[in-house]
This record gives sequence, C-alpha cells and structure tokens, in this order.
Amino acid sequence: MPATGSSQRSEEAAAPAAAPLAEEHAARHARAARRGLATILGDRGVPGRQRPLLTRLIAVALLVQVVPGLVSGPNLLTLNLACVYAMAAIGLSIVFSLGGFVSVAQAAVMAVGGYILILLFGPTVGFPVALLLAGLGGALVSALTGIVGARVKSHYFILISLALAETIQLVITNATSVTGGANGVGLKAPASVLGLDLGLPTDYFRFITILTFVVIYLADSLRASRAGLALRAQTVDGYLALAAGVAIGRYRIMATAIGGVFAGLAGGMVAIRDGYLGPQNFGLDTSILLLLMVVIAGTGRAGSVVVSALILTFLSQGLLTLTSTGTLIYGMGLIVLIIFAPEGLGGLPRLARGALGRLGARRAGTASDDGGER
Amino acid sequence: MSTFIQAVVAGIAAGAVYGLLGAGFSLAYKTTGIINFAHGDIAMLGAYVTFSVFGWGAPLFVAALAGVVAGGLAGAVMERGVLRPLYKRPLVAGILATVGVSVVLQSVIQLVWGSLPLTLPSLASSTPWRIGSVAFSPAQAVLLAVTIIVSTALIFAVDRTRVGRGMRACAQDSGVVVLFGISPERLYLTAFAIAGMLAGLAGALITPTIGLTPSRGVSLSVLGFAAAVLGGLGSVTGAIVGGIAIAVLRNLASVYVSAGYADAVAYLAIVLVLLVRVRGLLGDDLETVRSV
Amino acid sequence: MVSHIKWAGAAMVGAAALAAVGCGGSDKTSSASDAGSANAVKVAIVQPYSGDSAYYGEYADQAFKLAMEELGSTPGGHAITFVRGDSKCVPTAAVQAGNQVLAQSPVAVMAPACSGDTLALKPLLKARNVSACSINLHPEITEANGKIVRAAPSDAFTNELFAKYIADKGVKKIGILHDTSGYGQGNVDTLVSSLEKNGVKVAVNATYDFADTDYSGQIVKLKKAKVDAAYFEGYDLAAGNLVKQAKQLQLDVPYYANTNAGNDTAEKAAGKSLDGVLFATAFLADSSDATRKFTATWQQKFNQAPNSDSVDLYQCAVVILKAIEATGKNATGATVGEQMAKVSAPGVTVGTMAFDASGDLNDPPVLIGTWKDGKAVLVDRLSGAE
Amino acid sequence: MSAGEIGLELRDVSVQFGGIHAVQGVDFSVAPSRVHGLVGPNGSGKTTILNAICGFVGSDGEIEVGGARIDGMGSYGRMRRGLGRTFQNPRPARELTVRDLLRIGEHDRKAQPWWQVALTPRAADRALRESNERASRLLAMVDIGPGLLEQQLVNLPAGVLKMVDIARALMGAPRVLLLDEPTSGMNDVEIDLLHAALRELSGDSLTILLVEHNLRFMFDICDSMTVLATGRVVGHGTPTEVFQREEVIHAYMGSSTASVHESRPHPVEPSAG
Repeated sequence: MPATGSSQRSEEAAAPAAAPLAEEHAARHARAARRGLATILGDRGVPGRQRPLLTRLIAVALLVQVVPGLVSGPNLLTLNLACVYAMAAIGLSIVFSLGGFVSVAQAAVMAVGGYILILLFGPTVGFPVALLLAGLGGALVSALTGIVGARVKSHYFILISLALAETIQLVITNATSVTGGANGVGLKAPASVLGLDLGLPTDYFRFITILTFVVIYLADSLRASRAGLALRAQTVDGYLALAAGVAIGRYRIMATAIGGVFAGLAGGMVAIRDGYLGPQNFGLDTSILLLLMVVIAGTGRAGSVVVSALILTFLSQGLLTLTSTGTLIYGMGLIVLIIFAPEGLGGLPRLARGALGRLGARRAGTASDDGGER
Repeated sequence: MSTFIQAVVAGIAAGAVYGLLGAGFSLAYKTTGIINFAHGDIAMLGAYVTFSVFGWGAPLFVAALAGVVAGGLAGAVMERGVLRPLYKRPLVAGILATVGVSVVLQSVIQLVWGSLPLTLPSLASSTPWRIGSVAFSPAQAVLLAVTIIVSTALIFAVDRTRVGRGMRACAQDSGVVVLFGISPERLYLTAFAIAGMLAGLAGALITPTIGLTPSRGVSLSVLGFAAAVLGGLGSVTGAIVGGIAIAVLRNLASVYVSAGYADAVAYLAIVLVLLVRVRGLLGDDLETVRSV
Repeated sequence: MVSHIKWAGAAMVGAAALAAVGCGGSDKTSSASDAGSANAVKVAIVQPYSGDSAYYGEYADQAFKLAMEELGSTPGGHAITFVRGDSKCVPTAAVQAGNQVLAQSPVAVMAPACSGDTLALKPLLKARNVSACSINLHPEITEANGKIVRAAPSDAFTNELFAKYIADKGVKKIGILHDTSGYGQGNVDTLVSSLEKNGVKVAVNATYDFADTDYSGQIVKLKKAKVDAAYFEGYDLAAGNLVKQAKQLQLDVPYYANTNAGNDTAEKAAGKSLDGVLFATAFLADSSDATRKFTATWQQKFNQAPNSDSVDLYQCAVVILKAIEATGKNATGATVGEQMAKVSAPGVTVGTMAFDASGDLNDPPVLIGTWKDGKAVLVDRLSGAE
Repeated sequence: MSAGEIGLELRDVSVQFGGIHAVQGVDFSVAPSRVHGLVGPNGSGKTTILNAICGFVGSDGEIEVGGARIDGMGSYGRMRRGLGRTFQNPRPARELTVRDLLRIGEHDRKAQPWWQVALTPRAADRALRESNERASRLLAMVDIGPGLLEQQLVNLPAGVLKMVDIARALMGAPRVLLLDEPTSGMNDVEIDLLHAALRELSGDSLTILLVEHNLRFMFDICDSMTVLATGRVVGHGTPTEVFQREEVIHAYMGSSTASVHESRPHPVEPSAG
C-alpha cells in the first residue's frame, strides 16, 4: 500500500515545482530528440506489440501455396534445410542475445532432438508426440548448459558448451547398439501430419514453414515480453537487472531451455527431411554455422535470423561445395562482413535508414516535433 | 604399474605439443582478449611450409624454422588485417572472425598443397629406448625438450622484458601500457606474431606423428583452447601443464575406462575444474562489484 | 510501415540467393556435348569434393576421364553430363548431396568412397529407382535385388579369408584398434566374428576418433592386454600413424591391417615401420599383368600411382559406361540399373567384372600384401584368379 | 509520518573483500518519509553499503526493510521486498529505449509470463499501455515529456539518463529508494528538478537513502546523515549537526569544509509537498 501510494501522489504534484525552468528543459530534450531522430525512425516499432497475427497467417498461407509451385528440385530441398537451420538459429539467438551465452553446442542439441525423434517415432509413438518429445529433450540438454554455464564467465562457457557438444557426439558414435554409431540410423516409418506427407519435399515445405512461423512468433513474443526485456537488460548490465528484481540465473536457464526447444524441434525435422541421421552433421561446423546465422542477422527480430539462415544455407550448399575457391571466398566474405557490418544484416537497413534520416532531417529542417512522438 | 607409467609418459610427450599450442593461444588471449579459433590452422600452415621447405632439400631443422617463421607471419597478418578493428567489439565477433580466418587458411592450404595427406620425417629417430618396461623414443625426447626450452624462454620473456611486462599490463588495462613506452597496437602485433610462431613450431613438431591434412587445424585449435582454459586463460605455464594434463588424462581414460569415451572423460575433468575454480575465485555469478 | 520495407528487403535478398544458387551453384558440366540433346544423359558422382577426403572426388573424376578415353565418351550414343554432389565423407552430407543430385534425374550414380555415405544413400536410391556402383567394402552395402553393384570385394568376404589366414599364423589373442567411421565399424565387425569362428580371442577392441592425433592410450591398452598380434584399421594416414606409434611404444607383436595400409600415404606416414605388416587388399600394383598395365597408364596420365581406391573407382566408371552403352535409346535410372546388374566388363583387379544376384563381384580378389623397401609386394593370394 | 515505523535499518553490517574490511559494524536507521544521507571521502564504503543492502556483495549483520529482515535473500528477493536502487553511472544499452528501461524497472511489480504476449496479445497490449501511462507520469515528474519514451538510451544526455534511471527505480514502486550519486552529470536545472521530485516522493512514506558528493544538495535535502570514514561510522545527526562536528569535518573533507559553511542554502522551497 504505501509503496504504490508514494509514486502516485508525487506524480500529481510534480509539474508546478519546476515551472520556471521547464522551457529551457524542453528545449534541451527537443535537441536530444532531434539528434536521435534517425534512430527513432529506424525503431523496430512499439516493443511488446507484435505484428498482427492475421498478417502473419496470410503470409504463411501465401508462402505455403505459392512457393512449392515456384521452387522445385534441389532448391526446394535446400529451402527446407534453410527452414530447419532457421529454427535452430532462432533458438540460438535466444540463448545468445537474451541468455548472453556464446554456445557452440546448438548443433549437438539438435542432435539430441533428432535422435529422440528417429528412435521413438514408429508404429507406437506418433509423429506429433515424437516431435514434441524431441523439443523437450532439446530443452533439457540445453538447460543443462545454462545451469552449468551460469556459474562461469563467457570465455569458459564456450569450452563448457564445446565439452557438452563433443560428449554428445561421442555418445552417439559409441553407443552403436542404440544410435547406429557413425553409420547412422534410418527413419522407421514415413511421417505424415495434418494430411501432409512429409516424405514429399513440397508437403515438407508446407509443414516446416508453418512450424518456422510458430517458432518466429514465439521467439518474438518472448523478446517483446517483460521476461524478454529483463533478459536483454541482463546481457547488458547484470546489476541493472538485479536492481530491477530479475532472478538472473533462473531467467538465463529459461532462455537456454527455450532455445533448446527450438533446436530439438529442428533436429527432429532434420531426421524427417533426410529420413536418416548420423552424428557427423551435428558437429562443431554446424554449430558455428548457426552462430554465424545469428550474428550476421544482428540482434534483431527472428525474421532477420530467417533471412540470414536462407542466405547462409544456400551459400553453404552452393558456393561451399565442390571447390576450395568457393570456401576461400566464403571465408573472406565472412571476415569482411564481420568487420564492416558490426550489427549484421539487421544493422544494414538501420545504417541505410540512419543515412536517409540524416538526409531527411537536413531537408525538412524542423522535423523534431513528430520525431519525438511518432 | 608399468602400464600406468607408460600411459603417463606417452601422455606427457603428446601433451607437450598441446601445451605449446595452448601457450600461444593463451598469450594472444591474454594480451588482446581474442579467442583464436584459427590457431590450429596457423599450426597446420607452419607444418605445410615445413613440408615444402624440407622438400626443396633443406635440412629438417631449417625447414622447421621456416615453418615457425611462416606461423609468425600468419599470426601477424591476421592481427593486422582482421582482428585490429574487433578488439572493442563483443566476444563473438572476434571468435567468428577467427573462424573466418580458419576457413580461409584451410582452403588456401587445400589450393596450394592439395587434399592428399602428406607426411614429414621425425626430427629424431622414433626407435624407442627401453627403460624398464617403459618405451620412450628419441623423437619424443626431442619434442619434450623443445617444449621445455621454448616455454621456459617464453615465461622468462614475459616476466623480464619490457614487451612481456607490457603484455601482462595489457591484460589488466590497455591504457596502462602507454606507461611502458609501448603502443598497445605494437603489443598486440607482437603477441600474435609470437603466438603464430608457437603454433608454427607446434605444427612442425606434431606433423611427424600425425601427418598433414588440410582440416586437421580445427582439432588442434580445440586442443589448444582446452589446454589454455584448463591451465587458466592467460598463463603460459598453465597452458603447458593443461596440455600435458589433458593428454595424460585421455591416455589413462582410454586404458582404464574406455577408449571411445576418453575425450569425454577429459572434458568432464575440465568442466569440473572450471566449476570449482571459477566459483572459488568469484563467489557469485557476477565477477566484481560495479566500480564506483 | 518500416517493418514492411524490411520484409520486402528480406524477401528480395532471399530471392537473390535462390536465383544465384539456382543458376550456378550445383553442377559443373564436363561434357563437350549439348546437354539439351535427346540422347544426353546425366551421371551423378557423389564423392567427397571438399574436406580431408577430397582426393576421392579427384580420383573419381580421373577414373571417368580415363575410362571415357578408353571406352569412348558417348556410350550408346549418349552424351554424358556429370552432376556432382559433395558428400564430404559425412553420411548426412551425403544424403543432402544425394537428394540434390537425384532431383536432377541422373541415370546412374557413382557412390561415395566412404561406406557410411553410401549406406545413408541407399534408401534414396531405392526411392528414386536409380542404381549406383560402389567401391565400398562395408558388408551391408549390397543386398539381394538392391540398387547397388560393388566393383570391390566385400569386407565380409575378405575378412573371412583374412581371419583364417591370421589364425593359421598361430595367433591366439589379438587386439584391434579401429576408427568410428561406418567403414571402420563394418570392417571390424566382420573381422571379429570371423576371428572368433577361427578360435582367435579378441582381447581388445577399441576405437579412436578421426580427429585424434595421438593413439598412445589405445596402444598402451593393447600392451596391457598382452596380445600376441594387433590389427589396425584406419584410413590411409591413420593406418600409417597407428603402425608407427605402436612401433614407437614397443608393441612388439605381428601387425595386421586393412587395405588402406597398402596405400602410398600410409607408407609415407609410417616409413620402415610398415615393413612386415600384413594387409588384405584387392589391388597390388605388381600382382598381375593387368594391374601392372593399369598402374603404368594411370601413373603416366595423372602423374601419381594408383591405389586400391582409384582402381576400384575406375572399375565403377567402366561398369557405368558399359551399362549405359548396353541400354540403347531409352536410358533411364531403371533401365541403366538393369544393365548394371547384368554387365560383363573388363576389369583390372579381376579379369571380367560380373555381379551376382545381390550385386557383389563374382570371384573377387583377396590378396595379402606387405611393404618391403618402400614397395607394396604380394605375399599370398587367397582368392581370385590372376 | 508515523514516528515509530522504520523504513530501513542496518545493524552491525560488515563487508569483507578477501580479508579486508571495506565496511565494518555500520548501524543506522531511516524512518519512512525521511531522506538519509551517507557522507564520507572516497573509499569510505558508501557505495559498498548500498551494494550490501541490495545483496550485490555479501555482508554480515542485519538489514531490515519495513521491519522485515532481508539479509540472507538474493538480490531479486530483496528488490521484491520493496528496495529500489539507482546507479552512479547507468550503462546505456544500445538497443534499449527509455520505455524498455522503464518496463524493466517494473519487472518485480508485474509478473508477466512470456507466453502471455503470444497467447493473449490483447492482454499484453493492455499491460503495455498501463505501464506506458505509469512511465509517462513518472517522467512528467522530472519534466520529461512522453515523447522521450521512444528515445534510445545512448542518445540521452548524462543528466537525463540519470533522471530516467531514477524513474526506472520508481517504476518498481519501492518503499526504500537507494540513490547512488544522483546529481553527478546533472546541470543546475536538473538538480533543482531532482530536488523537488525527491521532496515530493519522500512526502509520502518513501524512505530515501542517498550517497552524494554534492554537499550543498545533501545539506538541503537530507533529514539526517551518517558520516563514514574507512568503512566505519564516525557520526550521526542532522545536516547542521554533522557539518559542525570537528572530527566529521576532518574525516570528511579536510580543507574544503569551509565551502560548506560559507555557502548559503540553495533557494529551493522545501515546502513544495
């Protein structure tokens, strides 16, 4: 009672206290506002509010209807893989930009989900149940890194995630009687869901698109929620988060768990896509590729992670194979991008808008009024 | 008992090279704060250069020196060309840039030397001496001796020279090094050049045992990283000890536990050490109190 | 508003990426002839083209080059376009590469040189009704009415004879080290069961990882078990390194090894340590007139000595070309596959290549070789005519 | 203002860093509606005491908020018991806006499961509108218009950032507000605004603990003070009492104490509330 009362009352009486100085003050803020005009114009919209669900649904419906007609053959398969990677990368972006963990274990978390699905799914366990369990398994393993990782500093966390990833690899490779070892293991039955035959690349695309949009929606919701905000605060300044009453440890573990759910689902979908799983494709290189997707996307919305996943997957399937020169170009491109686009793809439009904003401000002269309010 | 001793002795010899890798890794990290995932690839570059120079008819010793120089150059070029703009940026930017360098080095190696595995003869005979029932070869002895000499020199240099003290100061506060009359940029360059030389040396030393393949660098980076972290990031002595500890642990695990899970045992040990040590040092999840 | 612009931008970037890959990414054509002509067919080569095993891809390309020079580049009037997939010696990558190339409807596939890759590809081949020729040694590659023929002896066949050979040498207790690859696992599984059938006890059966640099732990384990023989399985470099490190640690027992120990790389890695190591193989340069002739041709053309992999890949190229030739006008995956199963083509390691009902080579060669003064020499011939 | 109540009380609080006593045996208590100041030279342990109250550093001794013990709790538990805290140098996160920061401040007051945003977007929007209104009202108190809500923190002048940080602490509706050097980085205009606002706040039963170098500001606003030197309490009292005691003057500022006595009280009406 007294706590809320204090701020309530003071709000009413605050204005007259500084009346003589208000003008100068307002001018100062207007100046500040003008300086940040470009940034405000570039703002990602009102946080906490999502793009209307209807728009998203229409977008999914369009994609699901149109794309399988336009894209076919190898490109559709790669597109499907890109969607899988996008899901895992969105998960990693939660672990990374909200949890504050630089993890190189995301591919291993995918492997856990993948193996859970491929070993469970069959006549007795249906596909939706197996996929959910894959997500759950991913969450548990990923949360483990969070629990251990919350105790160490970031450089050491990388090694801890590396240790987990290598251990998962070793278990898969050595437990041959269960996992098939390096030879891998095949899917026991064809999967279908919602009337879609997931063995067909077109139907697989329809399902994975829907799934990816669900993941994007959930990830954006998390980011926009108070919990997401608390997590973002925590990555910037742990004391600030503590001072706001955020239970940092618990929240970070939650972030790793949620990131793990998405990776587990993605792993399960790899198993369905290929009809086969082996330990090798969940190695360090895949984890690094996912980390690249996240960093190149910048710390923006899940949508930009999808874009960078698309680009990097097509690059890694096209440019990277068959020649060493392709790899060379890829490596150099990587370095250039990291050096010259500090905020990744997400930062590029902002840079552009910043330039535009400056231009616009110069032309309009007094754009400060709508600059503040928008 | 002799099995145990043999496993330990062989582990020490193998671990010495991991230690060298870790020492370079640690030195670069200590000065610049960058975790270098291209470290192992620089080692492979040094090894490939050693191979070529040896192939032109130079004595192995000279060829190895050429490999060391090549490693140093690669380290310096990497620092200048890639890492310099990244020191003020988040950890992950530096890491991914070094991954980029690793990709570039691997493809350069593949373009220049091809993907067929290549090999080098040892610096010394690999016919073992027998001490009791424990075998120990001159090649292993040379490896160990070089590691001890180089790391002692390195520790001495870091402790006693102006540049070395600058590096240590850099780890605390890059502003302070100006007081030593050295620019931080030069220190960073020196640190990466030395780290590269250590990597090149490790590459030249390890090649006779493992041969040359373009993508071997990744596992060497991981080993160096693990050695450096286990020993305590930033400490040269720690890295050497860490490297040897990892190799010995792996050997003992594969003899007495399971060869398939030897790496897992080593990683588990590292994680346990980290948990105890880091908690002991910091007490909480936040390192220090916000400065007033 | 802004977010819409962002999405439009994202869509454009995505589309650009799609277009770029669609136009230039996935295949290289090496045939001079017009791919659009009525008689053009596609042949898929799925091999490691990048990574540490990229030399297999190189061998495969060389094998086709040589075979097309010798048999003609338009078998049955078909201009051949190659579509390549990079399997990286990683089964999952092989599935991805396989999906990509099979989506372009090739009439035949050169299966990847790493067994795990081919095993992972098998269901795809069945689903697409395309046949492949394989050089893999893993026993489960072929099966009755499968879609794969194998131009090399199965490890199951080789190891049955090799195990008996080892037992006949008086070995009672053996220690085995192998890698965790699909090939390594399959090889050792067949060897172990055959050894046990012949009364040899397998005291140690330990694994090492591809990425390992040091095998001393595993070797000490063999010493501890006091084995009276050792069997080392591994790809070329690892096979050599294993032998060398075992010698260094004074594991003073007779060594046996898989076919890769007969390759040049193994010899370069291990040098004199390999002398006296007995390995089972299908190809030795100096074992017959055919192999001597092939070795000379290959050496002259590509400036490197052939090994058991390159010779088997060459045999596969011959099988595929011969099958396309025999198909006549209507070459599809199904028809070429039929012809592959009943092909009869000149071989190198065997006089005439023909396959049994499950796709395995009739009368496959099994040679015992060893190294002597830097040369791989024939010690014994356990199967196959000269 | 009920005299018997206690807003914040410290009994025999000590903090050690690796064997060194940064703070030793500190006692004081502050009643609701009072502003209490901690003064002392650099290194005398003022901020450490704030950190100890918040649980950022481990401490011995008893700490009570509103009559309930909070020592032994984690930081977030203490905040939920009604602590609010500002920082001397708030770190402006690049990607956070003023609105974001204020919503973070509200964290422990309004639990919102993250899936609420996904499953019931309308309720989430409503919650967002409410917190926007609260934020706007708080900002108005220090004469900042609601237009600033969308501003990114990095673009704020230092003084405004400090104001926003204080508003952030108030979003959690604390009973006890801990202020760490609030006036540093502020100009005179802003200091006056802050002064008025703090008076206003303490007018209701908010307890304020203040660490500050601006002695004039302290003198004007504090109801009582504790003087610290090398981690120990060397004196208590009203500002007038404190600044007259010899040992306090010596321990605190040495020569510069003269300026305190010479300076006239700042002409701000303390009776605005």
